[in-house]
Amino acid sequence: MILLVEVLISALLVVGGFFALVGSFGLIKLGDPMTRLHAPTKATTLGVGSVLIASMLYFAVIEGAFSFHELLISLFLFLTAPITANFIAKAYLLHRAQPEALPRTERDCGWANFDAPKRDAVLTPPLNEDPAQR
Amino acid sequence: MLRKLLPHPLLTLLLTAVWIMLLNSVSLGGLLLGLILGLLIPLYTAAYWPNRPRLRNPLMIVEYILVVLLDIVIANVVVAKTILFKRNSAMKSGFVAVPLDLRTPEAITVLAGTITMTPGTVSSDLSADGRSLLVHHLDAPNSDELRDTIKQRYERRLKEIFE
Amino acid sequence: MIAYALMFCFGCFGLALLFNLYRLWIGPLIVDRILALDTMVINSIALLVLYGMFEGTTIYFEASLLFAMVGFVSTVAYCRFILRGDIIE
Amino acid sequence: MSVALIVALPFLGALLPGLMIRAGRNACAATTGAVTLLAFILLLIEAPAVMSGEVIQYRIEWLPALGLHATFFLDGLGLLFAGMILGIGLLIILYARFYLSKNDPMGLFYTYLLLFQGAMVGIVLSDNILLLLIFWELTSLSSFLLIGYWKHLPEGRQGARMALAVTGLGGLAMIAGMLILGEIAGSYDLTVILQHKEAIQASPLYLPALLLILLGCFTKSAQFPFHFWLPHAMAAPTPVSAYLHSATMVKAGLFLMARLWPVMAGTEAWFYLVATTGLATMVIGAAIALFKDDLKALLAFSTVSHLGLITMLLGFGSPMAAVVAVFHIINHATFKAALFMTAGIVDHEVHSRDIKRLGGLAALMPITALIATITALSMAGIPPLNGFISKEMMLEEAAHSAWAGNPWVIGAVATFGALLSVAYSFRYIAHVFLGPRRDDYPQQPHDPPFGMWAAPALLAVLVVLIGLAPGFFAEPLVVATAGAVTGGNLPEFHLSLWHGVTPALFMSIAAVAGGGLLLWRHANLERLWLAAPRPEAKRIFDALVSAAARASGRVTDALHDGALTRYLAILCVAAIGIGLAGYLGGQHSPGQRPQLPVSTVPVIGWLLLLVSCLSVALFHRQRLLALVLIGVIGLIISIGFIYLSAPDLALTQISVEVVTVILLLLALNFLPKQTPQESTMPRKLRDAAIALAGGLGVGALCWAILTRDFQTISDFHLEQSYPGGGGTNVVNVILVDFRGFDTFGEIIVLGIAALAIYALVETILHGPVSRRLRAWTADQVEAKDRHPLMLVVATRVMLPISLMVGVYIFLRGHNEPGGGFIAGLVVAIALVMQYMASGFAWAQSRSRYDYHSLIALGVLFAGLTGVGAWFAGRPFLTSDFGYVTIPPLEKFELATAMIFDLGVFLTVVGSVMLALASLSRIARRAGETLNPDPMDIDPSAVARDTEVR
Amino acid sequence: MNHWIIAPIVLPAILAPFLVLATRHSLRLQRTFSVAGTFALAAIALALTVAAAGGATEVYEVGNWPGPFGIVLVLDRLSALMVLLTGLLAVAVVVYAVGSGWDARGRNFHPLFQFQLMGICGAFLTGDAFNLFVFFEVLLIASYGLMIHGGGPMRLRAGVQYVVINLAGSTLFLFALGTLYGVTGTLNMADMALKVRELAPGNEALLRVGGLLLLIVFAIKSALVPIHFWLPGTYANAPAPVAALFAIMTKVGAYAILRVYTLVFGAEAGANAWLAADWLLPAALLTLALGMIGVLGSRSLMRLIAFSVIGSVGTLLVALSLFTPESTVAALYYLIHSTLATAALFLIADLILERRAIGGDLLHPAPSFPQAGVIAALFFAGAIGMTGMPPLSGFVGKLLVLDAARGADSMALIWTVILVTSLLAIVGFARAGSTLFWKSSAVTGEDDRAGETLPKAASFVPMAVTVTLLSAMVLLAVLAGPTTSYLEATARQLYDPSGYIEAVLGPR
Amino acid sequence: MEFLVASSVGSLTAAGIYLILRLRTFPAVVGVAMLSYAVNVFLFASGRLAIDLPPIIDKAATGYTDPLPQALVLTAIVISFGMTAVVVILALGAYLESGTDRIDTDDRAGPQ
Ligand code: NA
Ligand code: NA
Repeated sequence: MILLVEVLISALLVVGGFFALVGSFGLIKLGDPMTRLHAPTKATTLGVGSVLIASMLYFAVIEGAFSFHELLISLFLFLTAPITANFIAKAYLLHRAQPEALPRTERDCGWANFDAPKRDAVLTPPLNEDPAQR
Repeated sequence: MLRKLLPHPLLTLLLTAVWIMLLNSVSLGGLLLGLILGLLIPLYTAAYWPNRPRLRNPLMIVEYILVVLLDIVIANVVVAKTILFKRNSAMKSGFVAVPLDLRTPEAITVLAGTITMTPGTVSSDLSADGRSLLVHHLDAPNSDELRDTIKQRYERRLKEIFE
Repeated sequence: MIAYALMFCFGCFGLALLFNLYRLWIGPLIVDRILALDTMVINSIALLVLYGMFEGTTIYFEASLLFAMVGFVSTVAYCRFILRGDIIE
Repeated sequence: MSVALIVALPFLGALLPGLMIRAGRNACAATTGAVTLLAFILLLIEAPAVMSGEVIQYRIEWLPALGLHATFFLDGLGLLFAGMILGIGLLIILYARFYLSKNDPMGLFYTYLLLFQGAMVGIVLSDNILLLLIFWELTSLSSFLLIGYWKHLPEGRQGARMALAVTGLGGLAMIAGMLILGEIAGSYDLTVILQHKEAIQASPLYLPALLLILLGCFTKSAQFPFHFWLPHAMAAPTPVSAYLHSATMVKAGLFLMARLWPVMAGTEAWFYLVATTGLATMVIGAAIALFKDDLKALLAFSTVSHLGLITMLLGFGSPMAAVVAVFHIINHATFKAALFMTAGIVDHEVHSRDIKRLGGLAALMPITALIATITALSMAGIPPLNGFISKEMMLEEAAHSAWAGNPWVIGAVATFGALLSVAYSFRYIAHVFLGPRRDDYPQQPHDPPFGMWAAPALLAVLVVLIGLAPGFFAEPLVVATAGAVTGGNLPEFHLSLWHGVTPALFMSIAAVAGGGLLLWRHANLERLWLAAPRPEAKRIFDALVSAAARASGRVTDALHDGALTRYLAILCVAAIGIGLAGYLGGQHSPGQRPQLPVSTVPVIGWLLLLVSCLSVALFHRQRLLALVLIGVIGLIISIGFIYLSAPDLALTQISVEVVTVILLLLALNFLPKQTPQESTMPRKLRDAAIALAGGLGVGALCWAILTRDFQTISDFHLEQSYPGGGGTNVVNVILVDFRGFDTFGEIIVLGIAALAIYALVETILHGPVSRRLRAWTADQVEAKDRHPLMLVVATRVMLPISLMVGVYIFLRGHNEPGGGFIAGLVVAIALVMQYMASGFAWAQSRSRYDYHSLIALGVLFAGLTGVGAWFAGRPFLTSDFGYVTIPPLEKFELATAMIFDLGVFLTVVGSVMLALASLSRIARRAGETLNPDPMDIDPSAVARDTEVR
Repeated sequence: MNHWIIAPIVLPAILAPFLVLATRHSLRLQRTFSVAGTFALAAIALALTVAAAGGATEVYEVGNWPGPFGIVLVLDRLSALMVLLTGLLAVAVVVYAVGSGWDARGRNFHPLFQFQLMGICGAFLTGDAFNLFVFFEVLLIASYGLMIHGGGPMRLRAGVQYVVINLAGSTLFLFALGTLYGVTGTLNMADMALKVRELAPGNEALLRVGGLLLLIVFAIKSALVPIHFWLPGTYANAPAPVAALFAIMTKVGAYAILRVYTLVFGAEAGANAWLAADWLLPAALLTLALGMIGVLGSRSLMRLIAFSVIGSVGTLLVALSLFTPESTVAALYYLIHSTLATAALFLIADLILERRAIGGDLLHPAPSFPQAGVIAALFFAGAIGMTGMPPLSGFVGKLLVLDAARGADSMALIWTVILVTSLLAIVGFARAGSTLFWKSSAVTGEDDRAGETLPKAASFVPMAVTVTLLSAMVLLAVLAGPTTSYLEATARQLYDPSGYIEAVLGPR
Repeated sequence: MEFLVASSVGSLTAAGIYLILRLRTFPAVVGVAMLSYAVNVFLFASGRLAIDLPPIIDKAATGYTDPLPQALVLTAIVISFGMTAVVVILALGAYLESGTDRIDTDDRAGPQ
């Protein structure tokens, strides 16, 4: 049983390392920033994910103490990775992409990067009061 | 009254779980403290989360998660293969617009996140009215197919969960 | 066996970091470098977890957690700077 | 006691004129006069005793560490000078009452005058040479004020400054001289010093002391080549010139030479320095005086000449010469003060002091003319006036003195000096009062009121009386004084008008005849004089001072031009240099500590760090990139800390780094995004060289420390952490307990930083910046969406989780890595995340915490936790802890350190947020609008809104 | 344990947040509490000085942890004196700031001021090297806030320079501390003194590196050439009352030099005894020279005063660098004097600048201004103080310094530099004063009377403060005897550190 | 390992020094940040290096690294954070007020 788990852990580690490596390799191999974005956002998450699972198993089985920390880290990563990717993509689009070259939104407005929010917020004039004082 | 004291019951549950995860051990005291914090913290943060959506079908979440996890694993293998074995010039990368039926911001976010974490796609931008999603694909010969997959596989399920 | 796997894994993540460094060095866009940093953070988190396993201790987990949180915030901050100039508006 | 009182009275009275001026000018002058008179009377009371050879002393201990004491003594010399100062002072006060116009602030004048008088009396009555120095400097200062009294006149300003500079120079030299003298004699008390002639003259330090002291004396007494300041000081009101520049201050130098005569005189050095200087001054001063057209200038240089005469006499070093010197001091004081006053009267009446524009005044103002004539004849040395007697005696002494073996040089030169003296004295009479009556005066001059001529008239009477009966009117005083000067070995002498047929008589006759001849040919000589090149002392002085000022300005400006980069380079070089010197200055043996093994991953981290450092240096001009690289470096250092067993450091470093980056990004928004390429290549190379040297130095130092073993006090902390501090995380226990005081200071630093930032932003937003900001436009392309939906949603989930993490890190800090500081940062970062997502205004409107109060509360919590220990009778910040068990829960710990840590937490959150809030105000002023909604587009809200609106 | 020892630190440390918390919106309340607190601080300092005059070195173990393991505060004659001087100066400055309205020209003046006092007192009282660093930082960051109080482009740019240079200094401080800890394994200064005595010879070089780097740090604070460059810009651009408070800042550096290099590197430090002396003397002489050259060469009033501060620091450090009891007495006496003189001059400069509508700070003739007569008198007195002329204490101080240099190897050089630079200063101040006051009255003739129309009440408090500072210099001269006898006892304590060490570490 | 740490401190210092000698405020601020990284690591290293011996009291621990420098570094980090914050805002204020971000001023004419 222990051996099985050891094998499993080892496999997870190897897989994790491999994917992480591929992800970072993609980061240098791929030719265009938008495509480069794919590599780390996916490969790395699986890489780290595998390592985290391996770690949980390791502590639970080998060290005999359950560890939930890893779940929390995974939660954080899964929550944040898409946002990070989204922002990097937006930053790239803003400076490098022609809005015309992008597919149409099929709505009566453009992409948020280039077109002001459709239902514009009711903008108030600048306040003179100090927000820190209220 | 109860809603005021317990603005986010699910969140309270989540936070208590987070607390246990943080403590890395289960004990009565820890659970109690976690529960207290899980009650108190949402009281403070509720202000930052107005118009919290109500989940229509929480059980559906489990199914969704399983689907996505599976897709992630597959996606990784696919992307790894693409990166390792395909010449850059041979990749058919590009953008595709995905019109959205979802309206809840939370649901849209989950969808966009899912897209980013799964095969060769990254959610890059929303349309200015929030009803269309700009997706970049690493290597997809047929972008219409991709769009349909997204709508079928993920958006449909999310619609069931959230709206 | 786990030890060997760990070594392998250390090697992979180490090499990954070097790749990230390469991207950081050549850029060419600032976005590329931010992406490289973000990837570095994620690889570091994995390294920390591996190190915890290696030493058999869990005291480094908070650091990983914090790395995750902080990496996210700083990447968003850099991007927001590019996007809007003012990161808190 | 009364000696001290004589000195003190003028000072004590100095405030009175300023007060009395409200009661009128007469009251003001009367008060001043009364003060002086009182001092004078006190002096006269002591006079008989002094004349009979007694020395009156008074001593107050002041500064034993230095040997500076308020000690006074009154002997013959002191009596003469003090009498002169106070007596002539009285006359000057009277004269000035009528001289000063209604526009002149009289109270101020008398105040200055009394200050000066006190200082002078202090000089002549001091028994302690350090005390004497104090009064000496005070005369310089008060005379500065008096000379510059007419502050609207440029001559007055320049004259005052010149006098101050020259006498200041002398005064400083004198300080050194006096200190040396005190060193030789073993005391600063004159009465002691005067006993040590042999010791002083034998000391190798005698010559330096002599030179320095003489420098002081010569400058004060306007001896060649320092004679030039005196005529320019004449820009002062005439009473000042009469008082300072004839009767008193210029005689301070003479006084000191006389005072120190018993121990300093009699050596070759003394003779050559003093006698030669005196002789030269006498002739040069007289020559200049002859060709001065300004009455006061003429008198001023005549004063220079007479001072030279007296100096020469003192320089001879023989007791009889000293007697003559004393006698001439008295005579000069009488006739010269009177002459100044007549010059003042002429100026006052005619509104001109230019001899060329004067003449024939004898008919218009007979009384003045009479006084002037008598006193001028005395100055010329015409019998039967007092000037004649002392000049005869001087020539007698000169005739008997040899210079470098040459027996007649001094006699001849002295006779020539006397001849010139006759010439200018006659000129004063002939060209001003005699000659045809002129009608071109702006208004008819006439004799002034009695009050104004009374004083000079009294002096003129004295001139005659002493001339006629020197034995009666002057001899006792001369004996007493000269006795003091010579230290008791006074020769037999008798003052009389007729000395018999001596060489001096013939010299005198030659002088008078020659003088007359000179005056007769004055016009021709003047042409020659004007044609001859001669150094204009004032111009030289001015050029010197302004050159010094310019050079100083240039040096100062060149060094302190505001080039911070150079300052920093110098600092770096200094630090590297002194470090290297320190290293080379002591023994060094290489360390023996076994080194830790190196594995692959750390090497990779090291590589990352090195490359990042290099990149920052190379790419720093792209500022955003520099910040990204800072992020990388922070990350690697944090990992390094973890690897090297410092988890607390890693947590702190990484969270501080992100907040720093955020702050820098916020600031960068309004700064240029690129640094222009402006350093030259040599400069870059220079900086790179300094940087490399610094890096090498620090690296080597680090290496040297890392590779050696040492004993440290932290074993105690490891041992006591749990039993004494109640925590297993030793670092945290050190922070909140062992060295909680450091942490207390540290959070205060943080709090102050936030308060200062807030204050700064407040200030600039209320200034002109505000306008500039309103016109500010973004200098880069902007995305159109400010608050993208995805980020907002993600942070909604992240915020509560992050807060949970914050609480967790706070609570565990005492036992595991964490604590209030890191927790504070985590919470702050979580809030920042919220703010980044939904904007400051919206987020701020959701939580109404006053960050000022948060900071203040934090510091107060921490501080009051510390103070709390007082009530338990323990020192500040003494902690207490205990374990609590509430069934069925596990045992848990409560510690006061937690409250302290809570203070830390609050301060951190408050400070970070206040700093961010302040920065966001700048953005708002730059035209950023407030967002009422948390995200740009909320598709569901659109649906809802269409129903509501 | 005498809790009063920590009061000069805790009082402002509690008062400042209280001011922020409770009185932030009421300037009147802020002023009341801040002034009252400052007076209380001065009173406490006086009491501490009286206590210290008894001769015993008192130790306060913060957190009840014994030295060298915890942080200790040490009250001896020197620290008491410095705290007292701080308290008195602070009273003058805070009253001036309130009276002149300077405190209302920006936010948070009083909290920052109190924190500044806390930092200064802490630096004087602490017996721990790292804690000294912390207090240095407290006083520095508060000084940053105060220095830029009121804003303005020049002030802010000068502020950047001031901060950057001091950040470099703080960095160096940590390098030095790291080195010293790495060699001696301790942070407590008394303990460090013992460790230095027993040091293995092979560690000597590193110890010296640490010790000398520390010297650079203190030299930056005290504005020693060639790292004095920060001072003219900073002081010339700081608000005048703040510059007046900064009079004590350079003294913090001087104090630290005196403390560290008599205690740790004193007579018993073997091969490392008097480590700083050889470096300090030439640098101090240069400082004195450059400072006074600057006085002569300055074209603006604030800069002139700033350079005179550098010059006075030079004089002080010349005396200090001789490291004899006599020279230390002279140095400390001069320290007190120059603190008063500097503060007085900056306040007088403020009185001038507040009134001189045309010409501002520049030493060019400009029309006369209200109350020019009175202010001229004050300036004259201030200049007398700074140039070291009688009857103010500067003269006594200078005599003490000269006297103390007697017998030193470089006596002739020291005397020459001190005396020649005095002349430069005299000429410089005379030029400045006659330009400001005499030439000014020449420019417009005689409209001094314009001043009579100015409300006198508004300027009463500032003038009274200035006069008080000037009078304090007279008093210091008159009381030179008792003062120096206190200082002699102080020097005895410093040159026999066994009392200090035993008080901190217990008898051994 | 010691060499890696020492040389890292050295290169951080070198980069920091180079940057604080630049002519604009922003690089100087970055330089200051680099220097504080350098000195923090240096101070930390003054307690010598140890791997996997965190100063957390534990019965199973085989030893502990020196906790004192760590505490000092924590304090130093926080302080330098405060300082960096002030200097960057000050630099911003100076730029907004004066329109230039040059770090060198021209003091020769004296302040205005
Ligand atoms: Na304690
Ligand atoms: Na801390």
